[in-house]
Parts: sequence; C-alpha cells; structure tokens
Amino acid sequence: MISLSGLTKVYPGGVRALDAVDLTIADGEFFALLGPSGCGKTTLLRTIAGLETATSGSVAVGGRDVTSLQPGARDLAMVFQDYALFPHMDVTDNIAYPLRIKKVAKGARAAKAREVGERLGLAQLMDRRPGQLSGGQQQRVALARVMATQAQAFLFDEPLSNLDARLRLEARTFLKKLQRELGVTTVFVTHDQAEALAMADRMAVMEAGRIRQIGTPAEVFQRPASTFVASFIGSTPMNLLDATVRGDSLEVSGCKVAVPSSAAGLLTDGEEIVYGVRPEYMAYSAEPADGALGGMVSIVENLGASHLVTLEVGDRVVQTVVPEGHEPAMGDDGYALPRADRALVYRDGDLVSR
Amino acid sequence: MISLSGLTKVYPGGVRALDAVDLTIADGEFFALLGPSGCGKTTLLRTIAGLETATSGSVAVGGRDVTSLQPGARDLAMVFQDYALFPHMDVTDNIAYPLRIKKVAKGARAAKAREVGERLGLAQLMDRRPGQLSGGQQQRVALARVMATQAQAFLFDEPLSNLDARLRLEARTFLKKLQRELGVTTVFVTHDQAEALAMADRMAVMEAGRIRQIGTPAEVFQRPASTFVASFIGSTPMNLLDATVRGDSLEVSGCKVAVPSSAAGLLTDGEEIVYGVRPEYMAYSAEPADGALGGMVSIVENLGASHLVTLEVGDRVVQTVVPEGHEPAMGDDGYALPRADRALVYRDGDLVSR
Amino acid sequence: QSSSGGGDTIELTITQNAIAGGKNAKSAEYITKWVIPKFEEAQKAKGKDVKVKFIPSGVDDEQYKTKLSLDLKSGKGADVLDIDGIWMGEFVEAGYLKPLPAQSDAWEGWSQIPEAVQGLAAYNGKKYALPVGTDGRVLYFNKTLMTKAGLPADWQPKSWQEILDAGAKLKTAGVPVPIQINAGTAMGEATSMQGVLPLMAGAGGEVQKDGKWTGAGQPLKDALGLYQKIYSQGLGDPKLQQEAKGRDKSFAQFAEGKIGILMEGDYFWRGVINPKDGVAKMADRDQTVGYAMIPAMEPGKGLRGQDFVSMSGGSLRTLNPASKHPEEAFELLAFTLSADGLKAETGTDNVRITPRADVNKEILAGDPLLTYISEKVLPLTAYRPPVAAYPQVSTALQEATAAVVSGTSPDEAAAEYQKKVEGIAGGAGNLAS
Amino acid sequence: MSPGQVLGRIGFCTLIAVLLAFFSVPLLWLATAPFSADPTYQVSLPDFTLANFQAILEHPYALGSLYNSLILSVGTAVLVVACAALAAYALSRVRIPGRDALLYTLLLLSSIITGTAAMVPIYQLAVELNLIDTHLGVILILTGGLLPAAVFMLKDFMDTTPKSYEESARVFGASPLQIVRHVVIPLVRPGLATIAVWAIANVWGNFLMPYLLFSSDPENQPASVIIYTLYTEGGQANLQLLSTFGLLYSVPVVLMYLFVSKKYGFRFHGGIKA
Amino acid sequence: MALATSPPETRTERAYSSDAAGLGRVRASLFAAPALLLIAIFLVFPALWVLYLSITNYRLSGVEARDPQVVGLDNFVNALTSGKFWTSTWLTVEFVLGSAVIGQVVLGFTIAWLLRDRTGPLKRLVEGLVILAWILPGAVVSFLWVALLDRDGGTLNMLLGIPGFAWLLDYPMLSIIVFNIWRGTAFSMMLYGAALGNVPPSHLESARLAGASGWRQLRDVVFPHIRGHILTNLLLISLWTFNDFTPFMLTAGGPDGKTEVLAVYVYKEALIGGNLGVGAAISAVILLINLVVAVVYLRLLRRKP
Ligand SMILES: Nc1ncnc2c1ncn2[C@@H]1O[C@H](COP(=O)(O)OP(=O)(O)OP(=O)(O)O)[C@@H](O)[C@H]1O
Ligand SMILES: Nc1ncnc2c1ncn2[C@@H]1O[C@H](COP(=O)(O)OP(=O)(O)OP(=O)(O)O)[C@@H](O)[C@H]1O
Ligand SMILES: [Mg+2]
Ligand SMILES: [Mg+2]
Repeated sequence: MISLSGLTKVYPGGVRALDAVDLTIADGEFFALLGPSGCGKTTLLRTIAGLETATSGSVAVGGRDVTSLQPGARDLAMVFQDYALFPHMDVTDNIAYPLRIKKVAKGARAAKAREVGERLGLAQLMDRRPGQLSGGQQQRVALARVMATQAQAFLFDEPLSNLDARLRLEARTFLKKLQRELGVTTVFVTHDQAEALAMADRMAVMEAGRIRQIGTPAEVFQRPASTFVASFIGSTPMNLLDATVRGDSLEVSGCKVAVPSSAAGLLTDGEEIVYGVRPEYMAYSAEPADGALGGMVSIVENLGASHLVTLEVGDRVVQTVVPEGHEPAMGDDGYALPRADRALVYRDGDLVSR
Repeated sequence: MISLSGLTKVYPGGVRALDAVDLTIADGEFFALLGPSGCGKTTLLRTIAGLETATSGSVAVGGRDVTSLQPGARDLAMVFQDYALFPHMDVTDNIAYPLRIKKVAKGARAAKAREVGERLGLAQLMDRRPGQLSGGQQQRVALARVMATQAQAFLFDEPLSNLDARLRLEARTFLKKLQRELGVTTVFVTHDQAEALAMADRMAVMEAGRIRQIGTPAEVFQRPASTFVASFIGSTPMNLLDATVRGDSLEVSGCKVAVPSSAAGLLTDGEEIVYGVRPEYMAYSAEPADGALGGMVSIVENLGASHLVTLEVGDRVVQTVVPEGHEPAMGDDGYALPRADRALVYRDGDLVSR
Repeated sequence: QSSSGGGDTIELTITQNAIAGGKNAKSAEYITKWVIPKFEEAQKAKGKDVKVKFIPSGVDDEQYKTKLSLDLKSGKGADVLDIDGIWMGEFVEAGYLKPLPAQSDAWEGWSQIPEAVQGLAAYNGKKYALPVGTDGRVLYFNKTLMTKAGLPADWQPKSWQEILDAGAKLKTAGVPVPIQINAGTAMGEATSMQGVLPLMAGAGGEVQKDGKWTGAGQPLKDALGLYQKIYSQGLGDPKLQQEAKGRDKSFAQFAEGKIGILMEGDYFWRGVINPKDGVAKMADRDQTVGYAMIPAMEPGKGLRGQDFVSMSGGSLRTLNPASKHPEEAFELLAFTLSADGLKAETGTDNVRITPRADVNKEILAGDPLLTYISEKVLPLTAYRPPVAAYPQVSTALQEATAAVVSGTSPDEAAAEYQKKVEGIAGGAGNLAS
Repeated sequence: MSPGQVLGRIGFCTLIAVLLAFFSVPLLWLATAPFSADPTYQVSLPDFTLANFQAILEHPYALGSLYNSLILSVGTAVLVVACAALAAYALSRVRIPGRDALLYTLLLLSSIITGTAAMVPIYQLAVELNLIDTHLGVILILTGGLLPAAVFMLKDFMDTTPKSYEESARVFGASPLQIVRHVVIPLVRPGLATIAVWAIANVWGNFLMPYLLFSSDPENQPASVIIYTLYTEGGQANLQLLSTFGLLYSVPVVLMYLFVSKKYGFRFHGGIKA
Repeated sequence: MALATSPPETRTERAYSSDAAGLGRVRASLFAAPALLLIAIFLVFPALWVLYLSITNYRLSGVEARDPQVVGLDNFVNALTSGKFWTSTWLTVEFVLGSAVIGQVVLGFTIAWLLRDRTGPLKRLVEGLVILAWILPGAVVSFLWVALLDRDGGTLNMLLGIPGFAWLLDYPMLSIIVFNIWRGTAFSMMLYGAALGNVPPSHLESARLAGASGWRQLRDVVFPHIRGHILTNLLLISLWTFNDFTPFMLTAGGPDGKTEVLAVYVYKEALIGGNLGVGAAISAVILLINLVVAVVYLRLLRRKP
C-alpha cells in the first residue's frame, strides 16, 4: 500500500509541481496516473521513489513512513521512460544488477536473472547488450530487472511511450497480464488516456499538480467530474458545447436537445451551462431527427470498424462515431442524436449530478 | 502528381531499403505510407525528396523527371519528425526561411510568413523562438514553413509522433482539414495505423522495402491482402488463427466456425489455412453459441465505450470487442461469434478471395 | 644529490654534461671506466672505502647550467662537477661555489699549468676550480680549392684584406661559399667564439677591459665592417648564418668541399672532420685541410699589439660546497686531472689540449694541428670574461653581427650594441671609456 | 550522377588527397631515415640497414628511458583520469557556486605552470616535499598541470550522460560510489580513454620537468630527455641514433592510440561545450 | 522525449542541474577533493610563487640568486616599454591567429565536415594521420619538420623541385604557423566531429530542401548549432597556442627573432638568460592576455546570437 498525504513539491525555480496531493493506492492495485504534459505526473512518481525530496507532506509505503528515506531504502522499483538499461552490461547483468547491489552471490544472481528472463521470453537474449535489442525487447528487460528486485511496488514512468504504435498495443496487454499474475502494487504514469483506461484498476487524472478525479476507468470515462477530465479522456474527445436551459430541454448551437437524465431537475431555466456528450454516445442519421444536432459533414475519419464524423453545427463542431457502412460523404448534411442517459451537464466546469 | 517507377535504394552497407517500388500518387491526394519500423518508409520519402539518391528507378513530380535533381530543385516541401525548426531563429524567420533562400525580398517574406502564421493560429507567437513553444505549436510552425513554400507536394515524416496522445488526435483532424482546403498532394509517413486510416485518401502498407498493399483505408482495413497487413492494421490486431477446412466449416482451436463468405467455394477439404477475424467483427456472449469461439476471459481492457476481451481458446488467444455494459469479468467463460461476411481466410499468408 | 656517508663508506658523485652513447661520450667513458675504479682502488689502498658514482647528462649547455644552478641552490648536486669557464663568475656571486679548500694549493698539477690557463679558474683573485682543458681558434682552408683558385697550399694571411682577396679568388674559381665566419644569433656562442670575438681581438679590442664593458668602440666597428664586406660581396652565405642548424651545415659543407675558408676551434679538427669518427668525416683531412693563424686587421694591430690572435675557452671542474666529504671530493677532482688520468682520457682517438704542459708534450706530438695550436696559437690567445653578465653581452654581439649580415650598416649595428650594453651594465657610466 | 555531383566528388577527392599529403609527408622521414646507413635530412629510399636499431639497443639508456617514459606517462594518466573523473563528476552533478569561474581560473593558471618561468618554484617545491629524484614527484607535478584541462573536458562527458541511469541504480539502492563505479565510469569510458591518451601524449613529450627533477640518475630519465642526449660533442644531431630512437619513441604512443581508438573509440563524446 | 528543437542551453540546464546520484554537497566535495588538492599544491601554489617572482629581480645565478630584491613593477615596466616584448607579443598574436584561430579551426572544421557522415577506412586513415601528428612527441615532430623544410635535402623542396629554398629563413612565421596547424588540428577536428554529430541531420536537410547551398547550410544551420563548441575550442587552443613552445625547436626563435613568440621569449629570458624575475613577469603578462582572451570568448558565448 502506498499512501501520500499533503504531498507538495516546489522546484527550486518556484514551480509548484505537486500541490498537496492525497492519494492511497491499495495493495496489488494497478493504478494509473494520467494527465497532460507538465501536470506533475513524473514529479509525483519520483517523489514516491525518493528521487525528489518532498517540500512538505509524507509518503508511506506498506504503512512505513519513508518520506525521509533514501530511494534505495524504500523497497520500490522503477522503470524509466528510456528504460535506463545500462548499455555496458548484457541482459543478464542488467537484470541481476539490483541483486548485485543487495550483495547476492554471483551464481544466485545469474540464476534469478535467467529465471525472470525466461518468464518474459528473453531466454535467447541473455548475452546481448541493450543496444542489440529492439525497443520491445528492451522494455521487457527493464521489466525483468524490476521483477528481479521483488520490491513492494513498481513505479512505471511512461514505459510504453518509446515503443511504436503496434508494439505499444501488445505491450499493454502483456504488462497488464503480468501485473495480474505478480499481484504487485503498480503505479503507472502515462499521458495516453487509452493506455490508462485499458490497463488501470483505478486511475487518477491530474492537472497542474493536483488530482482532479480518482476512479475506475469506467467511472472516469462515463462520468468525468469536470470538463477538463471530460476533454482529456476518450479516444475521441467529448463534445463540450455551450448550452442554455430552455424549460425542459437545452438549446445548443440553435438545436434543441433533451436534458440529460443525470442532470434532470438540477437546472434552472435560462441558465448557461455546458452540454457534454461523447461521440460514441450519439446516433447518426442522414435524416433530421428530433433532439438531434444537425450540420454539414466536414471531415470523416476512418477509425477502422467505425468512422469519426465531424459536423459543423452552427459555428461549433460536433463529432460523432458512425458505425461501418453508414458513414456519410464529406459535404453531406448529417444529424447526431445524443443518448440522454449518457449526456452530461457541466456548470462552471464541474459535473452537475446528484 | 508523384510517380515512382522501379525505385530501388541500396544503402552502402548493403541494406536494400527500397526494392523496385512502383507508385503513383494523384494530384491533391492525401497518401499515407504505413509500415513497421525499418520497412523503408523514411527512405522512400527521402528518395522522393532527393535527400537520398536512388540506386535505380526514377522519380517524377508533376510529370517532370526529377531523379537526378538536387532536393532544392524538386519543388517539394517536407516536414520532419522533429520538425527541424532552427532554434536560433524566431517563428517568423523560420517560416520565411525557404523564401529567404529563394531570394524573396525581406518585406514580402515577412508578410507571407505572417499570413501563413495567422492562418495556422500562430499570430501571437511570431516573435518566439522554437524553444519557447509547446510541441503542438512547434508542429504548426513546421507546417507553416512548408505552406510558405507553395511547393507542388508536401512530404511528412511522422510529423505527429512527437506530440502527446491527446494533441496527436487534435492535430490529426486539423492536418486533414488543412490538406483538404489547400488541396496539395501530400505523402504522409507513419507507423501508426490509426493515423493512416483516419487521414489518408489512399494508403500503402510497406514491408521490408516493398509495398504489400495499396488501397483506400476501408479496403485495407476490411480486406487486408496478407496476414502481414492484417496483423498490422487495426487498433486491436486481427485474430489470426490456424484452422483446418472440415467440409463446409472450419475447425479453429477445437471450435467449429462457418467458412467466411469471401472464401466460400475456394477451399479444399482438409486444407490448413489461417482464419482471420477482427475483434470488432465478433459478437460476444456469455452463453455458448453455434459457430462461436469459446474460452476463459483472461484480460478485459477498457477501450472507452467498449471493452477488449481476451479469451483463452485452447492454447490460443482470441480478442473481441464487447460494447459497454456487456463486459465480462476476468475468469468468466465467454463466447465470440465471428461475422461470416467479415471473416477472412489466408492461405500461405495471402488472402483467399475471388 | 649530495653525498651521504653510509657507515664507513664514503659516497661521492661526479657529474658532467656527458653521457654514454651521446654527447661527450668519451669523457663519460673516461670517468666510468678509468677514474672510478682507479680512484676507488687508490682510496682503498689508503684504507678508505670510497664509492664514486657518475651522473651523466647530455643536453644543451643552457639546460645543464640551469639544472646545476637549481641543484646548487638547493644544496644538492654532485660533489664534483664540470662547468663552463664563463659561468664561474655568476656561480660564485650566487654563492653556488666556494674557493677551493686549502689542500688544493698543494696540488702537484698547478706547476704544469700555464699562467693563462690558471687564470681561467680564478675569480677575484681566488681559485674556485681546476681547469679541465683549453682550446684555440684558427682559419681552416681547403687546399684543393685554394690551389684551384691560385692560392698557396700553405696559405697564411697577414691581414684581413688578404682573407678577403683569397675569398674573391675562391669565388672566381667557383667555390660556392668562399668564407664562413659565423654570424647571427642562431649559432649562439659559436658566433662569438668563432666570429666576432677573434675579429675584435684582431682589431685590438676586447669586450671587457679592466672589469668594464667596452661598448661599441672602433674595434667592434672594424670587426662588423669585415662581416659586411664578406656577406655583402657574396663571399659568405648569409642564409646559413640564420639557420637553426646552420653550424652543422657549415661543417657538412666544408667536408663536402663547398667552403673555402672556415674559422673554427680545434674541436672542428678533432670532432667534426676527423676521418675516424667525426660528424662530418673527411677521409683526406690530413692532406686536404690546411690551417692558418687568424691575422690581425693589419700586422701589429691586434690585441696587445699582436700580429695574430685567437680566442680560447675551457671547462672547469669544481667542488660542490654542499659536499659532505670535501676532502675526498677534492682528491677525486685532482685525480681526474692527474697526468696519468689525462693521458688515459686522451689516449686513443681523443686527443685534446689538456691544461697540463707535461701531458700535452706527450700526447699532442702525433697531431700536427693540436701541436700547432698549443705551440703557436695558445700564447696569443685571449679569454672571455667569466662574469655573470657575459652571456647577455655575447648575445648583444651576436645580434649586432646578425644585423650587419642582413644589411644594417656596421655603425648602426654598433650603436644598437652600445645601447644594449649600457642597459646590461646599468648605465653608460659603467662602461669603459 | 549529375555534373554538379561529379564536380563535388572530384573536389572532395582532391581535398582529401591534399589533406592526406599534408599530414603524411612530414612523417616520411621517420619511415626512411632509421633504416638508412647514413641518414641525412633527405627522404630517400634507404640503403636498408638495421644497424641503427642495433646501435640503439646497445645504447645504455635508450630502452630504459622508454620504460621510464611508460611509468611516468601511465602513472600520470592514471592519476589524472582518476582524480579528474571524480572531480568532473562531482562538478557536473552538484551545483557549486562559482564552479565555472573556478574551472576557468585553474585552466588559465595551468598555462603558467607549463612555462619555463615556473621551474624554480616547482623545483624547490619538489625539494621541500622530498620528491626530487622520484617518479612520483614528476608524476604529481605533471598531474597538477594537466588536471584542470582534464576536468574541464571530462565534465562535459559527464554532462552528456543521461541521468536516468544513475537514478535507476539509485532506486535499486546503490551508493554514490557504487553508482560511479558501476554506471558512470563505464558510460564515460571513451571519454576517460581519450583523456588518458591525451595525458600520456603530453607526458610522453615533456622534457623540462623530468630533466630538472631527476638530478642524480639518468637511469630514471624518460625518453623525452634521452632523445636530447643523442647529439655529438659539438651539439650536432646524431641522425642515425636520433631517427631510430625517434621511431622507437613514437611507436608506443601510436600503438596506444590504435588500441584505444579500436577498443573505446577515440573521440569527444558529445563535444566539449562551455 | 525532449524535442530536438528546444534550445540546447536550457535543455542541459534542466537535465543536469539535479543531483541524479544523490551525491549531496559533502560527498561531492570529497569527490572533488583529490583533484583540487593536487591542483592546489602543484599548480596554484607554484603559480602564485611565479607571480611573486615576477616582482623580484631574481636570477638563476649571480648576486641576485643569492639575494633577490623586490623590485615592484620594474620587470613589468621594463617589459612593457621594451620594443622586443611588443614585437614578441605581436608575433605571438600572428602565431595564435594564424595557426590556431584560423588554421586549426578552419582545417579542423573542414576535415570534420568532409568526414562527417563517412565511415570506413578512408575516415580512419585521415583521422589517424591527423591525430598522429598530435600525439607524436614534440622532439620527434620538430625533427620531422626540420627534415621536411630543410634547405638542401628537405622533402618539401624536393617535391616542389625548388632545392635551396629556405622556408625557415624566408618565411619563418609562415613555416611555424603551418607546422602548428599540422601539429594541432587534431583537437579541433575531434571537437568539431563531435559537435557536428549533434547537429540534427533534419535541420540540414530541411535547408537543403529549401534549396540552400552548402555554404548557406553551414551559415544558417551548422554554425548557430555549434557556436558553443567553436568558442570552447577557440578558448582552449588559443590558450595552448599562446603557451606553445614547440616553434623554438624548429627555428630557435630565429632568424633574427622573427619567430620569437612570447613562450620562446620567456624561455630565452628565464632559461637561457637566467632572468627568472623577468621571465615570471612576462609569464604573468601572458596570463593576463589569456585572461582577456578568455573573457572575450566567454562574452561572445553568453551573448545570444
Ligand atoms: N528539475 C526541475 N526543476 C524545475 N522545474 C521542474 C523540474 N522538473 C520538472 N519541473 C516542472 O515541474 C512541472 C511538472 O513536471 P513533470 O515532469 O512532473 O510533468 P509530467 O506530468 O511528467 O510531464 P510529461 O508528461 O511532459 O512528462 C513542470 O512544469 C516542469 O516544468
Ligand atoms: N543511412 C543509412 N545507411 C544504412 N542503412 C540505413 C540507413 N538509413 C536507413 N537504413 C536502413 O534501411 C532500412 C529502412 O530504414 P528507414 O529509416 O527507411 O525505415 P523506416 O520505415 O522509416 O523506419 P522507422 O519507422 O523506424 O522510422 C532499415 O533497415 C535501416 O536500418
Ligand atoms: Mg513525465
Ligand atoms: Mg522513419
């Protein structure tokens, strides 16, 4: 278990990279930290690891306060974005390095390295140098190295971002499976929401040194607590449209849509709010429909088995996902009907909900 | 129009990076070159640009043979992966640099730079140095610089891969829209299939210096010509399973599935083939169904509005996309029923089809 | 390292700028092969256990001097050491040397050493060292070339004019370099010793008179005038004087028969054109090479009214004041200059003019030139002043010759010299009028 | 190829040829003279003989001096590299106020020390510290002179190594010294090798310090001093010995360079940048 | 991944300011201590002593050796008012400008540029030869050049077919400049080699695509990128060349003092003349000149382009 309380980090230059962060990560949990560049994810991870000293607040690992301990004494292992494999050591030595520091005998080290390497499919590569490995293989060596430590928790700083798109997908599944098998508490930093959603048991979304929302991927995806989170999560960002409450419906860019069920009864007539609906939660049709947002199709992007259609609704754009076979041509008129049970309303940036 | 015929590039070390590539890219087309790392995408682009001299074959731009011309004389513009903005020049000077080389007068240069910069929303940033810009802004400056050249064609080498996940999605839509408006022939290199699918009018999939398939994104996605293309395209890779033809159905990992309609009548009984079906083209259910592949759910990954479920079917894994609300828990038993009109059959790696 | 007495053993060290397999190898050999065993043996006979060690060196004289200075200053260095005669003044003034111990007065060798040579080892009336040897300078000429130019094979000029005339004839006869008289700074001290100083002496002058620098007097102007004549009329090769290795080259050219007349010391005969082991061997040296005394400008115009002149130098061997065993050290010093020792040293192929008349008589007999020098030249010779400022004055002289060779008038060059010497002496008032 | 490229190619080849000539012609003498029976300054096909080598072998100090050179230069290089690496690492990783000014000042001062004017202070210092006549003394003094530039150059190598390696080792619990030993040193090894070669070449050619500081035994003198003794009584170069010894004297540094450049790559890693 | 276009200065700043190994000031000081101690004893202390000597009339021998007097700034005044010193300074400036600032920098850069993206034997041969010239001992190298430039049998005259041409006499400064270029180019070559490796190829290519000529690519892309390297290189080689004594071995300062650069001047004063006080004073002046040069370079470096 890792718990942070009131963790604050101010860099010498005066940048407040972490601002009183409170967070508890349960044993065995795969926890993702998500946020835009510069929001403090890496700083948070490094402060947990002890590579940065907290300005105030405390870090506890497995119930023990480690705030003032050296990194090596915290019983944590970390995978860096560039893997930090030692270029002058072969795979065996790299994997065995933590054991070498712990003064494990040479033979025992090598045996352990071989065991872990085999488990990760590195058996054929044990004598190579990192420079002779592909990105994916390097990543697995880095994993093997932290596994060899048998630390209480693993910290990952964007370990997939150096892989190419295809490998990244495979590595995601592999890593998730591995973590389940090992059952080790894992903190995983990423700026890719898809990665976070796919892998995490729970996740936190950060902005400017603060945590904006904590929850399971489904919670965060379906009910983002703020427009910031809403726009950040989702392969295709949520449509966030200015709207005015008009009786029991909303007026959005000259169209009339139903009040989302989550906000029913919480809005005042005439109020200015933000109406949010994900492209995935809208039904597209070429014919006008009641409560739909209509406009000209300006872009159609192929997503594989579906298409992302961008409509110009008034002076705003609305994106909607259209299943294969129904995609319009660019320049057509189109209509997107939001699902009232999935649409959301934000007031002053925060979710309106019971 | 860009046409390549028999283009071959052998690097001094003996690496045959391009192997007799024939390709014609129409005027105004947005053409994507897709392939795994090291397949020769960059080499192809650079050979078109004249940065590498072709070993044999020819390059024509707009009907003119440019094979032996210097890069500067080919009337092409290129955006590099790292944008190659000159760190010691401000945005205006960077955008105006090609004009400066073409000896355009200072005033005219600055005016043009301002115009292009404004169009790309850089008006406030014209005096900054690249180091003072965010990644997305830098990318737009690089775009502005090629736009200022008014070249016959634009060449992009993975221009989005340095952006973070969120920005990448926005930039994708932005770039596609811009290209439509300008109508300039564009060759776009990427290793991210999602990018290629979303943006391209047509695309080519390369492997080891050769083009494996050319077509529209929908063609390539729905009917990959080979198992290589099949496994490369798609956010979630296609399930490719060894199968045996048993009369009018196929035996896959101990399950019986229908022969795909595209292959109907082309298979011999008892033949060993590869059965391919995309996760998106399978219906999941918790109950056994005829012609479905069944097994234990080993991983469930959240894709946002759907989930990717990995089933262990015999000793193979099958992935299927399950819509929101129907996702199983890990450890459950599940069944995935392929859509016969979307499933494919490969013989010796090539698509079996009429 | 100063000697240290370990138990009863007395350890002595001796140093020279000589090294086996390099510079002055024969001297080094003499010390190691003859002096040390014999001396140790002799001491043993006296009941003393003495161990002597030779510290060779083989570098430029300036560097050797620097190291000696540093050693002496720090109370280190060998017990017995060789120095160049002209360093003595500055070493004494710096307190690096002390007068020889009283026992030295009783040394048997003094009686064999001519007065003038004894003078080399004295400073302010006290003896600080023993002289190791001396030399003299003559004009060498190539008899073949002389004959070709219609000059006698036993040529002996009586005035500078005769030298110039001979040069002119040689030139007409097609000799590339009729006359080589060293000039310029590149040759360093060789310019002074084998050039401007003998010429000044020929014009009746000296650099220092009664302890005062002489400045640019008529003798210097005359000497520079001769340089001008030689080098402006194509009788000499001005370039050669500027080259860093010019002196080596002049040797080689003489040996190749390209130089008619060359002013040099006896070392040239012994060490350069020596048919056995010279650096520029001349197989037919004894037949081809003639020598003549350096004439005064005109007969009787030379130093002390002489008709002929020469310059001499010589090294000294002295004691380190920091020596722990001054008595034994002096014995060693004297031993190296004993008659037997000098005979052994100069025995085979290493004949030179020793300070001792008794030895010279015996060893020079076989060598016509050395006999010639010791008998004819040494009585006429002059020495440089052994004072601290001499090197600077010498450099100034060299610069004056350099200027003349490259076209400056003798008067101008002399004036420049005058200024420099005034600077060195600390004002015009300190010069001899 | 287009005409422009042909021209460029010709230009390139000519330039390279000129460069090769410029850098190799002066070396020719060293390749011929040692094998000539009677070498002059002229480069000519030698009337091949190995007699000169025979003579050098018989020279009482020649081979020993090479050994001394080896001791001095390797000793100095080891000391310079070790001290400079530690100092450069510390200076690279920890902000010390006035660090750059300090480095520049030392760099400037080091130029005084290499000059002749410093010989008296250095000699007397060596006397006081009892370092006269010891290899250690020469090594220490040469080290002092070379260190500032070595630290200056090495610091840049250190600056260009990614810090994630060290952090990673640190999370595994490695101590700073362990980090230096296990990670930093191996990473900057090409830099260390380059500095070592540089130091060795410097010491290998240094005449004045060893000459002054070894006063009592030429057996201790390195080759840089012995080569100056290969003159005759009148100060003429003995070309037979000199050229041959020059060749022998050059071979070790050349071999060392070849070894280092093959094994580690002889280069400035990221370049030295202020 | 850091963007390649972010300005290099700020990047290094952020990446290395932090103490990755957790060294801490105390341990850092311990790490630096051996080097600093050696420097303090064997460099700073004698250097200060030299500075002290420069205000005395100390000589290697003679009365002043026994009893040196403090003469204040006399040595400096004498040096600065003597024509010889100024000639020597001017010669040094010519030498440094010609051989280091222009020669080694230009040649070193040219070689690095020509070989920038080559590999294989040609590159190794050229680099090897250049480096050879750098690491061979000075004593040997000076002999090689004496043999090369010799008037009669010299290789150069033989090659050019002009026997008897006295390079060292008629063009002494040119000779030692060329010699020093030959001798010292390796350092610049290696430094620029490394620097050019840091210029992102995409920047050059982007200029090429715009149609920039080779020279323009250098000016617009390469030079701005390697400015830091150029200035450090200039600083180091100027410093080294200022104090370089090797010309002495070729020309002994001659002919007629035409190659008597300051280092040789000091050598002649201090070692040959024995005037250690004067030598020390001139050394101090050289130090001051070096200081000025360094400050000028650092100013140029700090200034934004
Ligand atoms: N060593 C440092 N000194 C000063 N400021 C720093 C330092 N490291 C980071 N920062 C600042 O702290 C803030 C948080 O940085 P951090 O690296 O934690 O962000 P991040 O979320 O990991 O971003 P990214 O996704 O780009 O890696 C940023 O504004 C950054 O500029
Ligand atoms: N300059 C070069 N010299 C030798 N081989 C090269 C060179 N550049 C590329 N190659 C080789 O040519 C092949 C194609 O490389 P290329 O860079 O075109 O691939 P790519 O498809 O762009 O890969 P990536 O997605 O990693 O950028 C690779 O095997 C690569 O190693
Ligand atoms: Mg980060
Ligand atoms: Mg590429």
